[in-house]
Amino acid sequence: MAKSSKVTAGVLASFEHIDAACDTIRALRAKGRKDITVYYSHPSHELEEACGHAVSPVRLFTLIGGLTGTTAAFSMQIWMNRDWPLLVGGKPIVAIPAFVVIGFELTVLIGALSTLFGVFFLSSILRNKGVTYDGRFSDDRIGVFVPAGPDQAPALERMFTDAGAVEVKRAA
Amino acid sequence: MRKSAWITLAACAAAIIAIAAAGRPSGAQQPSGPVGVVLTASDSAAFKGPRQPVYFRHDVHSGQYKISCQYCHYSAAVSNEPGIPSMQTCMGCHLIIGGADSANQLQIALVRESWNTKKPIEWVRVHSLARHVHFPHSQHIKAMGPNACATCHGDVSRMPQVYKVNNINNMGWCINCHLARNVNRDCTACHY
Amino acid sequence: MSDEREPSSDVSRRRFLAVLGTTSAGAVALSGCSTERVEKLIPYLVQSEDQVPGIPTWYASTCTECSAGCGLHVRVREGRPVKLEGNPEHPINKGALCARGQAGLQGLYNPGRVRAPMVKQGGAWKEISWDDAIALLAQKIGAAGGKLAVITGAGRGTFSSFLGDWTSAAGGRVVRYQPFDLEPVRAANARVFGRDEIPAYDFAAAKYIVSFGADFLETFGSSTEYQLAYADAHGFTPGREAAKHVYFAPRASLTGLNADEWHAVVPGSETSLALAMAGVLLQQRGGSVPGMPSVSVDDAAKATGLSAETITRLAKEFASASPSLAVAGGIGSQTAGATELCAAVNLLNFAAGNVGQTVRFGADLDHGDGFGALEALSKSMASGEVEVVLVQEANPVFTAPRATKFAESLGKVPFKVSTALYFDETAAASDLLLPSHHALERWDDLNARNGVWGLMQPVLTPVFNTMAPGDILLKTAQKAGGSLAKFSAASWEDQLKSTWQARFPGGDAMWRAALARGGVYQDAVVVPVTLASTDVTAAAAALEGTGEFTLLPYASSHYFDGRGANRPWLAENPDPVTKITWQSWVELSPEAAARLNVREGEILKVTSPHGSVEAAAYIYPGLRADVIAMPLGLGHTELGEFAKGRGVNYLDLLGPVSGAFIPYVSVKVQVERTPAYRKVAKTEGNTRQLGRGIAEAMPLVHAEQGLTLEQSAKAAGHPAHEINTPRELEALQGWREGQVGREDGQGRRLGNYVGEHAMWGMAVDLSRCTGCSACVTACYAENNIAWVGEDQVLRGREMSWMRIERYWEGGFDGEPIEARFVPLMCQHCDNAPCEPVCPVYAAYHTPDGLNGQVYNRCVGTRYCANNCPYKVRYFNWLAYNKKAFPEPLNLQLNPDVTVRARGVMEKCTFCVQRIRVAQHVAKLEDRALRDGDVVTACQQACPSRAITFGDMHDPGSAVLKVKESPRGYHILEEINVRPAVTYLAKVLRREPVAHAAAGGEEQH
Amino acid sequence: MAVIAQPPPTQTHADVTRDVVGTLSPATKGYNLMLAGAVGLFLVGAVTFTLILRDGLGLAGYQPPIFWSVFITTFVFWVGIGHAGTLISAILFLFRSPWRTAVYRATEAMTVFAVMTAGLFPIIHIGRQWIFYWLLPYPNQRYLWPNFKSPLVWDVFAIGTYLTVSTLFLIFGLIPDVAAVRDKVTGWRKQVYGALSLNWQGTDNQWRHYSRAYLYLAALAAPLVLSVHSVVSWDFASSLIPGWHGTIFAPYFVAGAIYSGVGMVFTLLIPLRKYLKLEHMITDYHFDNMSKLTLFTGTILLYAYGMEYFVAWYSGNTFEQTTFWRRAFGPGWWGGWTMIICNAGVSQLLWFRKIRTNLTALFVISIFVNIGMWFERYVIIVSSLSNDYIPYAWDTMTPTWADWGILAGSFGWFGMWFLLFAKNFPIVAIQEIKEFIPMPRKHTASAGHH
Repeated sequence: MAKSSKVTAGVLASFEHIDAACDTIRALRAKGRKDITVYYSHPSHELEEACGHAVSPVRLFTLIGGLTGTTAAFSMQIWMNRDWPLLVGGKPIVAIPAFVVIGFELTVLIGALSTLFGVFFLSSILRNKGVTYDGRFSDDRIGVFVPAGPDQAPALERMFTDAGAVEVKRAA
Repeated sequence: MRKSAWITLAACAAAIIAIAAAGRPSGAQQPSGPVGVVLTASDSAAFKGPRQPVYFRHDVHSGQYKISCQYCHYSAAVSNEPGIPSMQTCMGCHLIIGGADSANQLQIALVRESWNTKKPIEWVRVHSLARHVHFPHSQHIKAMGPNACATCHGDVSRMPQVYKVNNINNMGWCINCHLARNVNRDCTACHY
Repeated sequence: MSDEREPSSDVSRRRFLAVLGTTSAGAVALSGCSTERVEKLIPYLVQSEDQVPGIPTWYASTCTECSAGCGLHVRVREGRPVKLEGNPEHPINKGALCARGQAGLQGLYNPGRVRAPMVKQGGAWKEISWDDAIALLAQKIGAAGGKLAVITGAGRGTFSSFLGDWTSAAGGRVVRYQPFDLEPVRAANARVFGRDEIPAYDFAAAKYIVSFGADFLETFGSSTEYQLAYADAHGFTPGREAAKHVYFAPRASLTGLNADEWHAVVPGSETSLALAMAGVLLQQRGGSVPGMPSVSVDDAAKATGLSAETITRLAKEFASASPSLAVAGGIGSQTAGATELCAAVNLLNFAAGNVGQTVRFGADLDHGDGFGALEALSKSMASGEVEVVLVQEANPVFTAPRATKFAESLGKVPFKVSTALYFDETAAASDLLLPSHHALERWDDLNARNGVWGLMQPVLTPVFNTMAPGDILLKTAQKAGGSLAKFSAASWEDQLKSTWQARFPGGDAMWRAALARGGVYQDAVVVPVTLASTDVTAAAAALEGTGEFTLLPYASSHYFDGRGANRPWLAENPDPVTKITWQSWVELSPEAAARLNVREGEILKVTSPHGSVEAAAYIYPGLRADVIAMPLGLGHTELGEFAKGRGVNYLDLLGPVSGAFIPYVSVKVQVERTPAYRKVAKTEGNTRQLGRGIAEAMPLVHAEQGLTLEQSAKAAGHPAHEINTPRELEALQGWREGQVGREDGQGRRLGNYVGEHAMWGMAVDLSRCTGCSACVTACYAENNIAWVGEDQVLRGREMSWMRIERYWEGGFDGEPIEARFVPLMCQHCDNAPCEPVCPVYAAYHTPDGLNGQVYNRCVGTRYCANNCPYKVRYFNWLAYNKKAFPEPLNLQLNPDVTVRARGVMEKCTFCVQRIRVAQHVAKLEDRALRDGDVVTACQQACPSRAITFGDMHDPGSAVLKVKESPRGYHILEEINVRPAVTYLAKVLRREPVAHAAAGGEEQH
Repeated sequence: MAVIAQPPPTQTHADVTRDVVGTLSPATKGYNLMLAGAVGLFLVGAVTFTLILRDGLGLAGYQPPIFWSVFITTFVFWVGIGHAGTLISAILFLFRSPWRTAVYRATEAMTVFAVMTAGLFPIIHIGRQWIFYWLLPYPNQRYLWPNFKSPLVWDVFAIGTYLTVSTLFLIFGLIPDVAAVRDKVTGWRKQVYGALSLNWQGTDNQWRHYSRAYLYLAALAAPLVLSVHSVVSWDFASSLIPGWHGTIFAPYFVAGAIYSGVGMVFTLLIPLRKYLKLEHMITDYHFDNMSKLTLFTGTILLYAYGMEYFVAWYSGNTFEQTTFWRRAFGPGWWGGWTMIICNAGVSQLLWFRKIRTNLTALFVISIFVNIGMWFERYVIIVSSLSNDYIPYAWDTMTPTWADWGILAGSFGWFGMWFLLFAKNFPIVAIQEIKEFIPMPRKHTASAGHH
């Protein structure tokens, strides 16, 4: 796991039970905490819902990428065919039907690439947020991290233990 | 953090355009070379272009004495091939002209020797067109006049030693000219 | 002319040429990128007036590939001949040239040539200087004391007569020996008309042509001349009565396949047939030839195996046409009784009143002394009467049947000298080699017939260290002195020139004019003849042996007597009849094959009383069931890398020769199957066109009525071959005016849809085409096409841009078999399917309507070839360009055409290089192209004048006129690729046989 | 037909991680032997190609008019193989079909490596391999561009796109699993997987974008699957050669591709599952469903074959008729029948559940499928070319050692990559399996959502 220069101070709790985790998260959000980080090992609607995020804007990247691909493909083919027009098989110089295939391919290609770019760009992959992490989160634990100074920490620890966290530790 | 990502994105785009632009060859540059001062064969090493067995100076023949190109390259106006002068053509003048100074005399002596020993001088080829290109010299002279030579070969009248001014095997360079003059650029005009 | 053109002798001429070759863009392997390595430019010492780099110089000369003596135009670039074409001014070939003649160039640059004088010492050859060689010869001749014999293959002319004087001065004798010398024709003429000569035949004037086994389109006499005339007589020209052609022989040769009727008569029975026909003719015309032996139609029918009706019908047809022409004397019908046959045919012609009309005496076509003379010499050599023999450009060791023991007799001669060009069998058997100049390297002449004197001049400095035979004789004479001392001319050139100036008035002017025209041409005086004798033995000559098949060896139309065997152009140009390349084969009729249960390619053992040979079987429908046929010319033991050990020599099956000529059809043979198999290297796939309308034909009557193919088919009650309905065509029309037009005129400008460019097109008249394949060799020569060799042909990888397809029609349940020949080259379609599929635009449409192929752009996906419905694109699977042009063959390469490298697609370009050159010339002369400025190589060579080429946008162009013929059609019209090549349907003198159904009979 | 219900999950998340990470255990002798074999085959191909580069394509058995043969056949074969993967991972993902989870990673890997193999052939098969890049539209001093009207250029783009997208799809799906591996292993492997996991931590924010993006990638990949082989089929269909010039080619080829792909999945998974001890994850349930897919596509092929012959007969077009008559009874009859029996015929056995669940039978069938599909392409290409419009030019061909060398090499190249992948990456998707295994709950009562 990635080490980092500055570790955000806070409290990290890990849960075995999904419902416990969800309840805790909801409780924290009720308290108005926005800066919670939840770790889990697989896509889970229950948890996503608990975290209550809006729909990811990554689709914009897909859309824009796709459209760019289409325009790029057609403009490229039309321009290149006119740049040095050569006649083949008595077909028109600009033969749109023949260009559809590459139009489609580039739509998909650039669409996919920009989607991927979008994920890397939006989510924190490739960048270390410097929050505490535990290897078991990729296995069968759910982690909840809340940044907190020494003053708030004890309260949070108590809250987590009550909620049924199997382990609570403080990051500083 | 995010800004940097956007910058990277822009940079990539810029790079791609730059590469695209780079693909376009530039036009011919002007030849450069000292005007006909007296030079000895040993100097020829200093100049661009291959050293020739005989230090033949286009700058003297074409520049100083204003001998027209087609006097020696006799078939340029009538044939695809420009033609290289026979030893007889050289001797036509150098039977009499022996050279003003020792350096020149030395070189002209070589020419006379080759004539006497019937061993033609083996010139080193400067302009060698790819074998799958057919370049009709006659058509270009017909279209651009007898002094069109410099367009491709550079101003040899200022070259003590001939060198390649343009990459004649760069097709784009040919095409630039054909586009500018709006003449035929059908593939089979040159490739067959 | 050439002597001024020489550079210094120090600079190797060949290297010099090679270098100039590289400077002239083209004639070297195509390389993907620019050439940066150091090249040398070697100037002439003295610039000759008649050589301008990049511009071809044409020299007139004369062809020596056979005794016909056709006129040549030699195309010389940068001092080296690159192509041979017919001399349009020449009275014999009028600009046409056969495949063999064109391949003379590969004779000049042949790797099998003797490169320097050599002497045999202890069985090994040792190179010596010319002086020593001449001295040795002179000394031997001196010592021989008149026991000298000379065998020469030289044609009639100044040299041959000089040779005669020279030899008799030395006390020896000369035998002028030419294979296929038509001795029977001469003997018969001597007997019947008292003239020992070969007359001139006028095929053009004949209204009815009957050939008794005389293959006048291939190897009989002056075949190119005959073919030109034959095409005019037999081909269809509106408003001109077309001649009918009947062919009697056991095997349908190319001539037979072109005949309107081929009748497979019993070998040797032609004599009685000719006499019977003469009888019927006289009956009908009411004349008589006193003393002519009469043979009843029924006897003739019995002898020939034809029905009496047929004979009578044909005889009557023959009688009612005038003038007509009957010819005989071909190798394929040369039995021991060949002289009788020729005599009978003489009588037939006489009875029909053709003598003096279509058979004209007085010309006396060139011929040798006949095989009898050689045989006599052979005997005296055997009995030790000859001390020194000089063999001059003849190869009797190969061309005389082994049973005649010529080689043995030659072996008995103490000192044997050969002036051969090539290291052939005879050269190998000799003691001293004095290599001659090739005809293109020396001064010489040829008196092919009375009145026609062809001149030869050196058109390049000799490729090898050789000497003109004339100079050899002169130098030897001067060395030997004595009785030979009188031959004191300084050089053969002087001697020839002075002889000419003595022979013709006009001095130097005459000489220059003759050089320019290629000789002096006068009409021979026609000599009237009277009937000297009418005695003819009608009975067929007996055949030797007890085998079940009669052996029919015939002269190969490409190898001729074998001299062509070492020339890849001829070896790879498929035999016009069988379409086999590179190999020897045995032809069996389908019936015989079925009876012996033989399949194509099985090795058969053919045994005669005198020997046996083994070769692969080829099943040929144009053959009698009781005959097997074999082409001569292969089976060399020497002659060079391409010929040595290739094929078998069927002469080994023949017996000793008693008469004046070799009776080729004289033995019966036994045929046995062997377990061995060898795939036949033929270029044809399926032999039937499966009703696809590729090679179309229509009856003469319809052609005369000016019907189109569809109308003709309807009239004949056949279903018209499918084409697009008018509605479909209308819909497909779109691409031209519609789509392309919409492209703001750009498409119009690029593609050739408006008249501002030329639009090149071609027309091929199948009623003239005989399938002789001269165009194929012309294409190879012009376009630097690489030959690929037997192994690659077996993989179907031959590169011939132009191929002659031969399809069989009919032949089922008794109906006659008919051959259709179609020359197929790139059709330069407007809607070319090959173009849009090329990913890199290597195939595209040029503004002047060509289907362009840019070799250096081609990456070799081969999709174009797949998508070409005509299958006329050829791919360089291996580096054929490296294999096909070994020194010095590479000197022949045409500098105007790029040599294609490995991995590149190539095809017919309509000789685009010729188009471009013509355009350049026109531009320099500030004029537009004129019709006829561009002549494609195939069109130029065609001895049938079947091909027309030109600009279809020029309303006055010849090609448009031909294309307008109602017989015109496009191959595979229904797929609407709009070819630029129009074919004119063949014209039959009978109903065309119905097309075989799809999926019908095949031969693989 | 009878359906096998999805078996209820028996394992916990921890088991899944353990078992899958367990497959990455050090290689056994058997594995190394197989790998060595694959590399050996690849070298055979490499040597053959070197010789072809030196001497030319003439080394192969090409015999005009057959200008394309074994190389293009093998190309289309591998492109076809490359179809099952993305189909199963993308299209079935969109259809939310549960049985894909256990097998899709393996099939996806197969796809990528198959397309990687296919991608070599456009280079191998051209005459001047060293300038293959002329097919790409890159700015050059000649001012020349490729011909976008040529199906071969479409091909370049289609294959290129498909390779890129399917690779991305594979890598993308791998990220969380690699992270899981990273957290299990130690030492240098931890470093490596750590780097490969791109720092994945499975935070809510990451998952949020990740699952969305995965959906869109799937949505993009789905039509791609159908398009790629359609484009490949147009390489043939857009020509005018009888036997190629058919409008049903696109669906016909796509069905065939999926058919062959799934066949190859069987060939790979049946031994693999045993070797990696994944029997409890990849079960009859999965094979049954894949068999049904095979049966479905196989039946489409049966229809397509029938339709080809019918159209040829019904068109009344003599060229078409001759071609198909000869395909069945001509010199290449054996190929024509092999293709019909191995594909249309054998696939019909899968109507029987006994066979669908008998892995030995499935394995044997899958071998037939692979052979049959290779022959399908061989027949379509070679037999159609061998007899088109001009009978005089007709010819037949026999492949040479060079053809077989390249074919062997392609299998070696493919096997090499697949084996390496199977040993070093989770061949089963940990995260998606977990998705279908409910996590423990404290109060079952409070399950569900408020």
